[in-house]
Amino acid sequence: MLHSTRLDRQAVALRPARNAPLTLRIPEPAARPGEPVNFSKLRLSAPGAVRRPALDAEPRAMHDLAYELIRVLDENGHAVGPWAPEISSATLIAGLRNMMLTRVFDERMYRAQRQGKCSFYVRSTGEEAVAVAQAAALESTDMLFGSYRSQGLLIARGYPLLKMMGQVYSNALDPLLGRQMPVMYSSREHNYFTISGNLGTQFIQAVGWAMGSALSGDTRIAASWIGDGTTAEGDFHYALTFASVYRAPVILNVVNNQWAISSFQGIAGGDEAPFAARAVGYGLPALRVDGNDFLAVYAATKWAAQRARSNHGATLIELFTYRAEAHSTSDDPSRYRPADEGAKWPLGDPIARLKQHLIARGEWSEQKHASLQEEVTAEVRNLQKEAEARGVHGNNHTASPKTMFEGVFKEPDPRLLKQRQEAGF
Amino acid sequence: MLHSTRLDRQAVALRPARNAPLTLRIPEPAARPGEPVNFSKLRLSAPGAVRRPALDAEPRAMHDLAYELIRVLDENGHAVGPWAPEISSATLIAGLRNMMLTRVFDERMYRAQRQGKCSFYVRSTGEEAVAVAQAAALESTDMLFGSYRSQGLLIARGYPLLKMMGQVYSNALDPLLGRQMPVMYSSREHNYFTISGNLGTQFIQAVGWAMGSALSGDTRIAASWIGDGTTAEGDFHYALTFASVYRAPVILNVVNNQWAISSFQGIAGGDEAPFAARAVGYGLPALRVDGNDFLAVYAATKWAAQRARSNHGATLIELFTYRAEAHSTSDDPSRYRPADEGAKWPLGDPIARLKQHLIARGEWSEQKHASLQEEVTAEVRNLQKEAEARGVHGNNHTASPKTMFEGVFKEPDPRLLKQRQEAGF
Amino acid sequence: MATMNMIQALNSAMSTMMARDPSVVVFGEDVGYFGGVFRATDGLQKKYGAHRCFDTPIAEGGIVGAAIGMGAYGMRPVVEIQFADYIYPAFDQLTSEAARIRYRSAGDFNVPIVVRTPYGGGIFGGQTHSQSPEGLFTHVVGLKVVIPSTPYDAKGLLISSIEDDDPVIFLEPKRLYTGPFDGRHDVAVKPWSVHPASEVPEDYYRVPLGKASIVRPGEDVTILSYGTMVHVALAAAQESGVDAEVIDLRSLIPLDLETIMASVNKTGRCIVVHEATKTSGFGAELAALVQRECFYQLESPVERVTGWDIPYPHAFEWQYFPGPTRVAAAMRQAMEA
Amino acid sequence: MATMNMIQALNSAMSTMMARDPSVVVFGEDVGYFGGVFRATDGLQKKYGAHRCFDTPIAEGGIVGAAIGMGAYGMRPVVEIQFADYIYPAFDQLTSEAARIRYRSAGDFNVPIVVRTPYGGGIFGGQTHSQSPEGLFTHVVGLKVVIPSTPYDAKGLLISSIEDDDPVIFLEPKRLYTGPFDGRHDVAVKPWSVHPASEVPEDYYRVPLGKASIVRPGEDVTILSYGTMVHVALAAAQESGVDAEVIDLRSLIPLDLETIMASVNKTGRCIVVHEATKTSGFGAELAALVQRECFYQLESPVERVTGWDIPYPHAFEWQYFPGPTRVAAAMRQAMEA
Ligand SMILES: Cc1ncc(C[n+]2csc(CCOP(=O)(O)OP(=O)(O)O)c2C)c(N)n1
Ligand SMILES: Cc1ncc(C[n+]2csc(CCOP(=O)(O)OP(=O)(O)O)c2C)c(N)n1
Ligand SMILES: [Mg+2]
Ligand SMILES: [Mg+2]
Repeated sequence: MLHSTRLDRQAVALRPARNAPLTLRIPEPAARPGEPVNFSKLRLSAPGAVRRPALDAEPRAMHDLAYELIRVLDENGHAVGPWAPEISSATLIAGLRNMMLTRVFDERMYRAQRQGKCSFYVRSTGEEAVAVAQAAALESTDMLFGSYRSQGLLIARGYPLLKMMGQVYSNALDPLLGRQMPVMYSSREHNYFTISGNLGTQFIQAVGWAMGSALSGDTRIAASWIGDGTTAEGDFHYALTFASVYRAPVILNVVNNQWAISSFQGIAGGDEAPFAARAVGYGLPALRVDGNDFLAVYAATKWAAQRARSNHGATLIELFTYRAEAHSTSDDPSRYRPADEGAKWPLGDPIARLKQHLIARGEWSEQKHASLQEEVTAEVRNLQKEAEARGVHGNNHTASPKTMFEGVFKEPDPRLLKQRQEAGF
Repeated sequence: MLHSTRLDRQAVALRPARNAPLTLRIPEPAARPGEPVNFSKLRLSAPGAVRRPALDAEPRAMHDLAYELIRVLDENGHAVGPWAPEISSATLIAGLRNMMLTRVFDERMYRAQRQGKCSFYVRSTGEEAVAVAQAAALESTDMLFGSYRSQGLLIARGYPLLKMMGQVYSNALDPLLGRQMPVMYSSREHNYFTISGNLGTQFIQAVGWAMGSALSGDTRIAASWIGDGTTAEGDFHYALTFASVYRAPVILNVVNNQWAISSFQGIAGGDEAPFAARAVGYGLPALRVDGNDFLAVYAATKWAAQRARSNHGATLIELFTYRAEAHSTSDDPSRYRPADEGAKWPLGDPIARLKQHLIARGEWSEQKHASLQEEVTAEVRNLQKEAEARGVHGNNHTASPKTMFEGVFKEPDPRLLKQRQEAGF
Repeated sequence: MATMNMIQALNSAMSTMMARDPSVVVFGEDVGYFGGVFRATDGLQKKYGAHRCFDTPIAEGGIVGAAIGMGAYGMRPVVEIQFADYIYPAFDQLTSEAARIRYRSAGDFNVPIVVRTPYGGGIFGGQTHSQSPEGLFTHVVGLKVVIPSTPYDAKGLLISSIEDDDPVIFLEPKRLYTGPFDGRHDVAVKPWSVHPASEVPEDYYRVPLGKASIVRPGEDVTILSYGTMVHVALAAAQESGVDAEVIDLRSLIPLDLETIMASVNKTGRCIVVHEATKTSGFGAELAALVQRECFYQLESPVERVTGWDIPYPHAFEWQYFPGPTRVAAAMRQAMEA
Repeated sequence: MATMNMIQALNSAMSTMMARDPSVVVFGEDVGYFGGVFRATDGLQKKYGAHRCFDTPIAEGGIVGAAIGMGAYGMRPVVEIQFADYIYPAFDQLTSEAARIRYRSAGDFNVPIVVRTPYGGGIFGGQTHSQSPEGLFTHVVGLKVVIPSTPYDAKGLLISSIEDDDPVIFLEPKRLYTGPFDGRHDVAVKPWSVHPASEVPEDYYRVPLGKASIVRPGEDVTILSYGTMVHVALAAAQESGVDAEVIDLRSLIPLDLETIMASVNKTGRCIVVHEATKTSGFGAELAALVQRECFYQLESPVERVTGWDIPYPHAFEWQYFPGPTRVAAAMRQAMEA
């Protein structure tokens, strides 16, 4: 008989070759505490060097952009290259102000936490351009699905700082009735979706929202933000898949601030390919942008928004930036990265760079800047006083505890009526 | 005052432009029942046309391969181009036999289901080369994480058909004691991981297994298979992420058989980019291969296996094929696709094509083929008789029901001892 | 009025709501052109267009996540998870998001979605086409959990669920799709058409959530059940000769505790019947509630007749399934205790 | 012997096992170089190398899926989910895979993994850093669920869990990491060092799974609890003046039903205390079991003192937390019933 089962098995079951032992690669950042900072592996492009494709360009013809870095501001603060946006000085100054406001707000809330006045805080220091420039590039009716580090979006949309503080302090001004941690804001009025403590979930929700808008023949688009670390979650994949399949009008932003708590971006796969490149496999266009360059962020976001509005679907934007401070008030970055890494970040500080540009443009001065700095500081300080007068965390100046039994469902829950009685409220 | 909050808000809150209404794209296949088949959108390359990169090529330098189609067999059955593997005729004939065995086995089990002898069955008709050629390219000690359509792997590894039938019939021969459905095989002895009914879960498990092997300095690699539809699950994304980050020695296969039950591959995003292209964003190399070309599948798998064995990490392989029969015995494809789509599949049938090649090679003939066909048919028929003598589904010839209370945990569970008593076993 | 089986009734509920409310959209794996592997969405795409009823990628977490976003936009998505066994990839979106969004946003946003999914055994689906995960969802505050047992209720409850402004997990006893299966697997199953609850209005109507139904009044022992097990309990009452009061809960969350208490206070005995595994199943909650609320009226302990604490074993379907014989035995035992 | 807090004891357990068994590997988000956000894996990477203890991508489903594969390979992965609130993305891998692989493969493969995760409130973590999901896992057949309440038990139970050949969900009461918090949040918390169970051997030892511990013998009422609530129950016993027998279950699956029954048969009263939300929490299962097994000995209904059926509200941490006052009131009430 030509082929017995036994023979086949032998033909298939090759003898294991004497291979060298396998090894596993555990990625390590370029520098740890005590070591000199090392940015030699960063993929940067020169300002103005990256091409700007047509709004209806085929994603397949844009792969290169996932590996470049769109930069507009050069070393002297001049806007150069095809991505230099048409943008009024008024808009830029408003953006500058909102970034400064965000930074001052962050600093003061951070200090309030250190003084025990709130339970927790997350700063967005160094990343202000991401939120503020993107808010400027979008329409106020577009829906934003942010993260806990997206406060700049809300500030740029004019959400009352007093309400933000109310939530940070969990006091009587807290619009969320003490139910949420600081920084997990929500405002339907400002088209700002309720922030989740669970990473990544908002990414696919934003796609769903955009699908709803498109199904309804509406004109509003959605945008969402997640961190470099969070790209590893399933929701990231769902978002890209659904956005691609249904050509949903949504902007999907990855804020690559190099760190996810103590894990550098290589632990999420960023060393193997830029996060922007993830878009390639889904047939989505990707833009990789200097996140500390207000003009570049603005221009890239405008491009993606216009593309979405004209029914060309979703864009993935990687915003390349640096988390200049600790992850949160629970974190101490000196344990895992060189203390001076942030200060030496080669793409600088977004506020300083926009200021430089405005001065180069002849629309700004050190003096104006100093007085604006004073103004926003005073604004925040005054509001803070007002807010603290209404209570701080832990001193029971929040909404009545009986409210905690309400609003799980739209209709009152009989179980909770009983439980509220039992609790004595 | 230069900037009031009110003013800023206005600067940012652009008036909604009068955009055209948004629309949502719902993908549709090229043809539905009653319409002529339409393969105009298929991305095919000519046999022999695709380059073969070095085993240690940078993934970044291989993107083109995700969009090409590796084909070795030309229209006349000749092996052409750089991917034509060095492979003995004995191995090819063994492969041919295993494919034929798989097809006959599938047909007979399918008919047994129609006769009410088993509860359910899944055929792999038309996709036999995927499993059989890949098994031939791997070592028998490599660990396989297959799907419910991977029976060809197990057959090629010489797993006793009688045991497979035992499981299909849930009879006394069932090594899984009646606990699993037909087709969800498991064999530690054959390094064949227990098949899950839940799609996709095995993909990241395979990566974990490979990580374990690499951590242990072993030489064994892992391979896993999922369908085109299943690429949308989170586990797909986890697998690619972990494989990329840790450079795990694993082969990740997407069997693109064009359909996921009634959904064509465009519903999983396949119209926007080939599934192979998903690898790009993770910095993984991708090969896109004619899944009905035994030699191409073998060659691509060998390449990926050698790459993994030499510590260059994972490869994503898209196996481009066609599900020639129904999804399962619960399905009726005439409701959602043209009846003749399979017959007209431009890449032919894997068995016919390998047969043609062997004849072209001078190692085979119509006669030999016919007698081999008879032989495998007889083998399966005889085994089937033997198996059916030990019982078929529903006639209580399986293991004792008391076994169903065993083996949830390694140690006996006191709850289950009680419950078994209560059940009267 | 028309005669419908449960699939037809569900289809009719979706169709009715799609016609009434343009914000109702239906999607899930294979639900579009094909009409779903159980045919529940048959014809909807044809009738209302691919934009109202469409296929999705195989990503349950994505389906539910997208539905949440769409719900927040203002639509009322009705999504299908092909089998309840495959709902776990969506567990995070359901638990951390759908269930919490109203509360955490203090009412700013809400999630008016329905997640339909066939559950339960009886079709030789093995471990991964037979599960009854309802107990898990009852522990997640913010989710409603609804399970019909007849075509009439299926349509009325599904309409109420679609109109509900909160997320509803709508579990469909797949064994009941085509007939009122009572667990007697060795006799031919009757079709729905011989059952009065197959008379279903073709138009809009609601069966409210949170109202149980007493499907068999009785004096001796209260049987709490839902879905397939309602019919099993009825068969068991007959088989046992015990005058059981059989209650169909219809929705687990919200729960009609009043009806339950009134019955147990009357009968003094209670048995919970479900197909899910025993430990920490919803039967545990029911037993805990009943022993607490009716302690001084109880003449015997609350019993649970449930699936065993094992995965649903393919070949031992009927040895796993808590059929009428087991339920009847429990009834008789309760009477003796 | 050394004096350890719970974090140190857990660290010592992992270190002990990594030294003994090269197949033990530790991974999770931030657990490598940094040593974990709660410092539980501090120093392990330095001591055993990056291949034994390393960071992972933020993908809980990926972490557990990879651990399952590694376990099947022959390793004993001990993975950390940063907060129990983030375990849901891994729910499918835990439920459909880890829990089922031994059974479905008839013993061909098994999953000797431990999933460590901090749970519970008391740190003003709000809705997503405070949850107690243990009840869900007790419903999943094939998973063991372990919860320590002292440093000594934490190390001994973690070692038993690592050596166990089946998947173990190891829930760590994060509020107990640094001291035996008893719910009296308005007084300074004592450090572990003043508690006898902070005496922890530096070497290998086991505390077996499935054996409860009677932490306070008593005659009047049985308190069933675990984790943080054990200390709350002790404080409540003191506050109430009721002679409560406080039982620390230590593992929920397997459950030490014998110890529970013996105690309730003695006291005739039972209160279950947990921090998780009430409906379908593990308290339901315990109440259902106790009323069934001890029906004729019970003098009052089994009571549950638990978290309310709401998400953990950030500012109302102490109004949510079932503290000693609520437990004491339940004790007195049980005595009056
Ligand atoms: C599902 C889930 N897993 C883990 C966490 C804990 N966690 C909070 S923030 C964080 C790091 C996120 O990093 P990245 O996505 O880069 O965002 P960044 O903080 O840098 O803005 C982690 C792990 C969480 N909140 N949710
Ligand atoms: C998690 C999960 N979701 C859904 C299903 C139901 N289901 C079984 S097979 C299938 C289609 C899979 O298609 P594909 O991945 O292309 O593989 P193929 O059947 O074509 O080999 C679906 C949706 C499942 N088994 N598991
Ligand atoms: Mg980050
Ligand atoms: Mg397929």
